[in-house]
Amino acid sequence: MVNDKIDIRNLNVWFRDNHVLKDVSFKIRENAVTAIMGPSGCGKTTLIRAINRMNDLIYGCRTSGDVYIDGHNIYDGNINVYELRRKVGMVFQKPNPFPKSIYENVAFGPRIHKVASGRELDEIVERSLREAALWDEVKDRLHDNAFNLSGGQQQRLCIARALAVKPEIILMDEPCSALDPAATAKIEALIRRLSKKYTVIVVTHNLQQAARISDFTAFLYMGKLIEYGDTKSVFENPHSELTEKYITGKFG
Amino acid sequence: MHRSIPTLRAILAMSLLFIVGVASGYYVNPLLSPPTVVWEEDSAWRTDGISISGSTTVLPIANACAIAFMNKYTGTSITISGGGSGRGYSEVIDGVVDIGMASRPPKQEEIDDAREKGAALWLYPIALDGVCVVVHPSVNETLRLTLQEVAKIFAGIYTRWSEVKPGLPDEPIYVVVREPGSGTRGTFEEFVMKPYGYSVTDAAHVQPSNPAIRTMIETTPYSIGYIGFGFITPNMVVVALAEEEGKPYIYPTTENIASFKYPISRYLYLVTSTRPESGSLTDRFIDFVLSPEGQEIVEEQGFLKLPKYPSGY
Amino acid sequence: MSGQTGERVIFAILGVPMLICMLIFSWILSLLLTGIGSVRWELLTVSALQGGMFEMIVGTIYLLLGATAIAGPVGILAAIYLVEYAPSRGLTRIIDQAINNLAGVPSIVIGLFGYTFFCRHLRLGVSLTAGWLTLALMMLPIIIRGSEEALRMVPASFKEAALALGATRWKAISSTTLPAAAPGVVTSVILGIARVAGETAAILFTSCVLITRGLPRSPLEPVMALSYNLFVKIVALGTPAQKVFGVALVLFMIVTSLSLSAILLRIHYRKGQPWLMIR
Amino acid sequence: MNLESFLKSLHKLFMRLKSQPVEFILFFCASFSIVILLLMFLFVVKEGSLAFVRLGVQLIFGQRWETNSDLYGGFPLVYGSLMVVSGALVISVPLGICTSIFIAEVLPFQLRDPVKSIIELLASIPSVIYGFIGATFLAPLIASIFELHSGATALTASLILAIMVLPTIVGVSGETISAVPRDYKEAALALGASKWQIIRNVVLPFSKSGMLASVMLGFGRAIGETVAVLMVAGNVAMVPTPPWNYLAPVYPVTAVIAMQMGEAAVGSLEYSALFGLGSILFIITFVVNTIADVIVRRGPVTRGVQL
Repeated sequence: MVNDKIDIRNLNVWFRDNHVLKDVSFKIRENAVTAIMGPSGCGKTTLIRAINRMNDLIYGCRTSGDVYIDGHNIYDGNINVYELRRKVGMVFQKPNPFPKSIYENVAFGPRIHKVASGRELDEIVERSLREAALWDEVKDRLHDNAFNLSGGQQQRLCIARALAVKPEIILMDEPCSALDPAATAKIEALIRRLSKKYTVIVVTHNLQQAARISDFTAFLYMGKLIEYGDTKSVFENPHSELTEKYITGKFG
Repeated sequence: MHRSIPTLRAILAMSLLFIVGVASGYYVNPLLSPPTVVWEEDSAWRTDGISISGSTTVLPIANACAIAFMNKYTGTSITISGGGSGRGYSEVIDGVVDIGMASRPPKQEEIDDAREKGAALWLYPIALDGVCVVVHPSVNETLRLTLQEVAKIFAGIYTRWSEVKPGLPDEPIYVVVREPGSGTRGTFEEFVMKPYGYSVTDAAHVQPSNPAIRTMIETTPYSIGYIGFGFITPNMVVVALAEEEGKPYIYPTTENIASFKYPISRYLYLVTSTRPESGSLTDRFIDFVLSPEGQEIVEEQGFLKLPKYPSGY
Repeated sequence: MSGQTGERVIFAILGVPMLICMLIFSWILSLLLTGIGSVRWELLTVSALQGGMFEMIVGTIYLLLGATAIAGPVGILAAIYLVEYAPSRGLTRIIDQAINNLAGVPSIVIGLFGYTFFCRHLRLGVSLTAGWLTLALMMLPIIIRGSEEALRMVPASFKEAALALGATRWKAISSTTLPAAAPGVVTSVILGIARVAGETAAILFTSCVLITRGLPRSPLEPVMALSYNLFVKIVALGTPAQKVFGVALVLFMIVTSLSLSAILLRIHYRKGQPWLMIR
Repeated sequence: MNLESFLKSLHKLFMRLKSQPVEFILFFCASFSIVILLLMFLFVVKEGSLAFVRLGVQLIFGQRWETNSDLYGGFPLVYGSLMVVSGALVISVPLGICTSIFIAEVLPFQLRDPVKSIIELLASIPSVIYGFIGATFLAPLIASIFELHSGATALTASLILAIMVLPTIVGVSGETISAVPRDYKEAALALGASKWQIIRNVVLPFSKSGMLASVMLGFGRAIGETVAVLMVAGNVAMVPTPPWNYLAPVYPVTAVIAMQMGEAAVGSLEYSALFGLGSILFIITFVVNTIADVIVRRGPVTRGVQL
């Protein structure tokens, strides 16, 4: 059975006088990979940061409209933002592990939420690293500094870190843009695998990548949602002329 | 991007501003002093300038006198800076200033230094500084103490009058002192407390001025304090002091203070390196301080004027 | 929800110190403002011989202008060298260290140095010039630090663009980097002035006198200054506070308006320079 | 760097400077600070040498400072300085660090600049004004609270000093907090960390060395402060009894120099002793500044250091 996990309604975001997202509305399917693509500066990152309210932290940012997750409006006054962010994990463009050991990186989330300690924590770390397909590579050096890992490993570590707090949704902001093709392939495979358990939203400007990994694709242009549908139909049979131009490489 | 170097321009502007500022100073300066009057007997000192530095105790006298002098003789310029007695002597000897201020006679090294550099120190006493120890009449009608006894009282070692001397009332001593920083307190502590290494007890009651001490002593039984000579009234008992056991007990009188028989007394001096030329501004200024008008200012500043104007210097 | 209440408590604990800081500031301000009524403003233009403070105000300005004229160019040029030229990291590091240490030298020690070196060794005596040099030493590190920061904030691409067009190094820097950094440089100079405007310990032995007639006629004469006057009157002469309130207030206003203008200038220009907004 | 290569690089530098007049002028200006610092050390120590030779360690450890009897024992003075400064730091360090955290992490954006500016203004108020305020308002207040005869005590001096070094501490530790990479904060935020958890787990570990440096700098500023301290410390050259009695007057080193420099005849033992104190002060601040510098450099700039 298929469900809608996230329901975005008339979302508008401004940075100071700059209207970045204009009236975006669409629904995101549960346990699937949704790709958001579009040329640089079209508001992709802003859109996913609106889903876990990370935009709140940027000075001069205003938001209107609603985002429902499991039927709860996250822009309601009484929502607990920290609970929300725990439920909606995020992976960033550049791998950003903390300057701590591999173990401590993954344990960071469970620790601050005080959900586990001791053996239990060890288990969570192991489970998360396995899920992120990193366990075999690092199991013997869990207490090494995370910066000793390669870029691709660092990014998978960041994914493991996000998984450790048991999120339901994972937002990925161009997770492969700083990686080489081999590492990219690993991450892409990982994303496919994760979509069985999690709702994954990936921002990308790489068309092939969107086509390869996503079940659904949204196309943003100048802050507006131009097209949204299942990936196959968007790529093979776009409704909008803009989408077609973008896909065929006429601009962007 | 063809804006040429605003930083250099800013530097230029700054220097220009600076030059304008200094130039305007030249312009403003004459405005500050009233137009020059043609004097009947014109002499060089009327447009001359001298500088004075030294003791901070003498500073208020010199400051007030200089202001009065410059307002009277509008062509003159007297520059005064503080420092201390040591600075006063050394700068007079080195010829950096024309007149030094000192609250003590020169030390041997300073005399040696002066001789070495060919300067003869001329000391002009301009005021007397004598500090009188006074008690409330309830203590005794006459009281004689050695400096050490006074020191012990002010240090809080004696806490009851009966401990000081047999026959005095068995009552707690009520110590009154001036605020730290006061010249009177400084003199008192230098002559009475420091030689014995004592410091004033925490239990002392601090009063901000001579009149305040006067009122305090007059109204508080069993009190003791110190006060400028000019502030003594019949309602208090002045204590006769001896430098140590066996030496005579001296009352503070004008003569005793002027002759330094009274232990807590000193002159305040103006110092020059040679005998000032008669008719020079240095000479005129010292004359002014010693004149009745100048001595009036000495009293206003809370010091004792000289008993009779010394003429032998 | 209980987590959020706990957080509020912690923030309250963190916030109280900030409120204390604000309170201290408003307390100081209110103390100085309560005395404003008792100050006779006509004294600003009256000579010190008549109890005014005209010469002290002008004297203070003299000291500041001269010190700025010395420390400004030297400081700015030093900053340019450090940012744009300095060849070896080792040398830059040593100069950097020296500047930091110079900034940390207590003003009284600078005053001692000024007295032995400028007044006695260079035979300048207690004079305006000695005061300029001493104050310039105090301003120097502030100006270098501030200008350095301003210069570093200008993207290297500006300069490179000019270099690519065939400009010499100095030409490239002076025509692109410097104009872009100018507001920051000027701010640092003003901050330097503000820092020394109220300085007492450094000019205590080097350039000030309590009273003299009029303004200095040459740079080798001593000068009257607000801070010195306030200090001597309270400490040495024991003048009651009410009588020197005017001096204190004028000094406060001069210094505060200087630093306020520097702060406002900085905020204004940071907003006006788009390349500073990118982090 | 060994001597030979140092000389070689120095030679290279000179060759470069010779060919480029502009660079030569700039280099001259830049090296000015080093020259001044050396001169300063040289002259202050030179003037103090007589005291160092004649008094030796007595200048630091001697118990009595009595100009009248030519006794120059700096211990009560150094003790007074340290007492006043530690009192000031005990007050201002927690205040300053909490304030800087609060401004950088909690305060709404619009308020940050105004609040920072106000604290910066506190830094620029001349010390003679602080002294004036301390002597006319704070000292009487202290006197009446603790029922003392005079409010000129170590406590008063500590309070005034605390206010004076507060901006330094807030400023420098604020700078290091704003240097915490946004990456780390966002990563923690995305994991659902609350603001306090970010402060504790990301900001504090990252900026603790900078905060330590700010404390060192505050110490350096406080121990060198002269005029304000002189006006409120009471100036009695004795170690208070008991030694931790903050309600007793003290006579910090800087105050002694400022008060007695004028008194001292040039070339006398007193004059030299004052310069001796000055060079001790110079060395203390030099060491403290250098340590602070090292801490700052070692601090948050390097990525990948175990926190």
